[in-house]
Amino acid sequence: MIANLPFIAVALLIGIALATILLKKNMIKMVMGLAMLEGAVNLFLVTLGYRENGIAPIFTNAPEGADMVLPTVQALTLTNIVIGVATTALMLVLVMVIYKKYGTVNADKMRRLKE
Amino acid sequence: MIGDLLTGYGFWNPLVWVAVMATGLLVAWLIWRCGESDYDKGTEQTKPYLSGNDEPEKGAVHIRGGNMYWGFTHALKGYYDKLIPLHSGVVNDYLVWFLIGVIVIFVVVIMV
Amino acid sequence: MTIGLIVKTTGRLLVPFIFIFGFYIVAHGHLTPGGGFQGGAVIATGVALILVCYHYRECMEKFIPVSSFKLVESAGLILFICTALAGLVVASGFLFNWLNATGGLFGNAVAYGINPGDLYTAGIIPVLNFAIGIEVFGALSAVLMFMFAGLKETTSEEDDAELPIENIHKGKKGGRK
Amino acid sequence: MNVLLDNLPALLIAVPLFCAFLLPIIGRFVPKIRDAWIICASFAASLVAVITAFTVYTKGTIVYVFGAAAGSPAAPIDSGGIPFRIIFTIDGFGAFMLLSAAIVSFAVVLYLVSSQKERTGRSEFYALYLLLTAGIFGMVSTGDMFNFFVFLEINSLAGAALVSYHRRGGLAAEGALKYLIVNTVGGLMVLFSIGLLYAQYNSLNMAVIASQISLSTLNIIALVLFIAALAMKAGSVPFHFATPDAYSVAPSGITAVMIVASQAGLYGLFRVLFTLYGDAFNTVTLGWVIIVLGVLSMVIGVTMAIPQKDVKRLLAYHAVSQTGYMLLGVGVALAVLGDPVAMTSYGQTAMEGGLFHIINHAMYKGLLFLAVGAVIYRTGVWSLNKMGGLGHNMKWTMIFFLIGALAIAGIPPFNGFASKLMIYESVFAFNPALSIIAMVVSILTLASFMKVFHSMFMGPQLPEYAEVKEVPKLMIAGMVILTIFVIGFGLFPDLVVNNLVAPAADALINNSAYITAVLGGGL
Repeated sequence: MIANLPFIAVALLIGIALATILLKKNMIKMVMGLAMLEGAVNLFLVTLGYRENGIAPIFTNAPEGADMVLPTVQALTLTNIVIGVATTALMLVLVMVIYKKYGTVNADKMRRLKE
Repeated sequence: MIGDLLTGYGFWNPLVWVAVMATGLLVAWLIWRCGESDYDKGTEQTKPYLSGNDEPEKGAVHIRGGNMYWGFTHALKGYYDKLIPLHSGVVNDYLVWFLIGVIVIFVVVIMV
Repeated sequence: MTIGLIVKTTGRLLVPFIFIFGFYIVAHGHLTPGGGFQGGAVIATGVALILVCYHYRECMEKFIPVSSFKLVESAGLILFICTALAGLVVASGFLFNWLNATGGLFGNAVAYGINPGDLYTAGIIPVLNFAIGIEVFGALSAVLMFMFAGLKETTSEEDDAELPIENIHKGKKGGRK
Repeated sequence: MNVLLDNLPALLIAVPLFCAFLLPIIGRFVPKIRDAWIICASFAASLVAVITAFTVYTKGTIVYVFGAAAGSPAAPIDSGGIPFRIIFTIDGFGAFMLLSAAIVSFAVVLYLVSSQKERTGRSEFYALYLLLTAGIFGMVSTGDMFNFFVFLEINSLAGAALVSYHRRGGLAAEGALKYLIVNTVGGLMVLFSIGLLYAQYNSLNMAVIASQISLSTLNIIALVLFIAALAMKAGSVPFHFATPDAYSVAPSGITAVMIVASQAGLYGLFRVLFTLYGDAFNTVTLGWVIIVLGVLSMVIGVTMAIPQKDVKRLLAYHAVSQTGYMLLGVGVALAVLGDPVAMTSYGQTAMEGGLFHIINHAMYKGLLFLAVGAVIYRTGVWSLNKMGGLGHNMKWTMIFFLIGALAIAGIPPFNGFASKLMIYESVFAFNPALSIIAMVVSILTLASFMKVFHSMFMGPQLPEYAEVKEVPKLMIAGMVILTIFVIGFGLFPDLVVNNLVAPAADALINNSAYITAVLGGGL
């Protein structure tokens, strides 16, 4: 049970994030939902690499025979964080431009491109 | 032979097609040459005849894009009335469609 | 909008420490948790502090203009790709660790067993960390500056002249970690 | 020279990135050589891609290990047969996509250099363009799942930033934001599925996963998310909504490259379906899923295109519609993958038709977008209702547009006909109704392009467009390159199919060849 707790948290986070993205009309809140979705995926990846009683995977700090957590997933998470920063920043800038030009950040009003 | 694209049933050879079309055009042109030229340039014959009316302004005779296929969209009105509102332009709806697609594909793959 | 003298002075005093801490994170990226992106981001928070303490216009006049940050960003990226390409020239492999265990720059061999770690190891990895640190520092600072610029009411001409340029800084950071 | 030839896959990424990173510096200090630099850079990148593709076609699959000496095996001896480095695996299909991306990206650069002359922020624009190119090249050549995700995100980010470049009163930002949000959700779903696969097989390498994959619930969830997310990148119904929004507001040259970028998503979809999940699944069901997606895309895309008034939006809906043909052809091949008799009698042809349509679509849709962009460049008008009589002043543009329109409608002897014929005949053997739908869609495409051609170029010269001139020579040059390929592929389809498309189809059908190339038959 306790080992599955992070996965339950991942499921909850994905649920909350999807609800935010699908239901909120404010674009800033949608961007926040996307960031939360990204956080959920990051948590999922990090959890995959956890091993019972594992230590941080640092070569020079490792005692003989100690279990380490997997470093690969941490590298993946880090990369995803970097990508997430870029994505979020670009989305926020686009929202800023839209706010300047349309005077609103409401998704229902942001529909000059349709049909 | 060069240019033969086998399609399972038969083949398609664009080079032969081009040669046949070129021959056909050549023959047509030769037949057209044989006729006698029966109009004189610069006379009434070359002007458009619109039941005796004057030629309208240039902008007025061009059929604009929005007026074409009016009949087509009108005939399929029921279909278009359903389809066009789906493309609502609201980004939440786009993601709802993504979720629906995921669920439908999942159910299909699991069930079958 | 004016900012008080206390805030300005405190900010000015704190910034060097933030920079040094960021530099430490970058430099120890191959030994402890950290590395180029994290360190660069920490350094960029120093820039953010300056931006908050001083006004955007004032920053542009007193400190460095935003176009310099773009050059810094480009320089970091070029250092990264040149290090990677040098592996191709020196040792016939893209991103080959051609400095590792050669005794030269960052060229010490890693000792076995528990030890505090030697900064002078790992070959090109610290070099790449520095490259990314420089790049992230430049890019994030430029992003922050553009965003601060966007907060102000600007005339439509300024608006058209400034904003399209900023898109570049979002697309860049995906490729490395 | 040998060093360069040994490291072609690395150069594929390094050349565009290096040139892109240097662009802001060049733009700051020596802006005069910027245009020459971007043309040279794009030429170099395309050249590397073409040489790589040529090497793959002549010598077989390339496996390149990053960080190791060139030519070292993917799985080092002391690693227990598991490849742990980032690996590029370029087989026939990857080479085929590289070729199509290389041609289009170079043709578009010539066009952009001329059409962007009066715009601001060009250094960053071209840097992003090269980044997008690198993203496409990376997506189609990587052999590592996570690396694929990274390039997918680079592709989406650079694409969205480029879409928002010409602002048009906020419209471009709106299109870019929708495109980016939708693609970010898709990308995160891809990453989630990669996590699911990594949890089970402890590897990110496609070949390792493919050699061990089995039919479990987790794998089905991952597969469904892959299909939906990558179909969204490719712009297939019902995930297509953001595609027309983004394509219609992007600068015209960029839209032509976005077509290739979306096809990289298609590459990922086929790679996952055939190579990764190759033998583990009931491919009949999956094949029908893809076929249904394809048919929906074809029909809804073309029927939405007919009433459009914005010319670029109309073309974008046609892009959705044409994606359906590729999905249909490859879907039929997937449905009969387990049946050797059907596979040899028509499955192989359907596959080749679908793949051939990918490169054809990149060429003629690129050409159409460039031609329409040329008209917009001179008139500044997007609406079909306001155009007319431009054929008097823009004769070359008209000819190129006509060639593209005939090719997309499947009129012989252009390239669209060859691939569509292969799809019709093979799909007819599978299920006649699907083939008839495909033909009807083709007719509607022709009808729609009649409308565009008539309302743009035909009719008397309108007074408001009396001053319109032909576009500059470099823009013409970009269109000429694509026209050459449209006509050339149309006149010699057998050479293209036998030499370029058939190896790609074989690479997809025999996923064991892919696995053996990476793992060396060890596992």
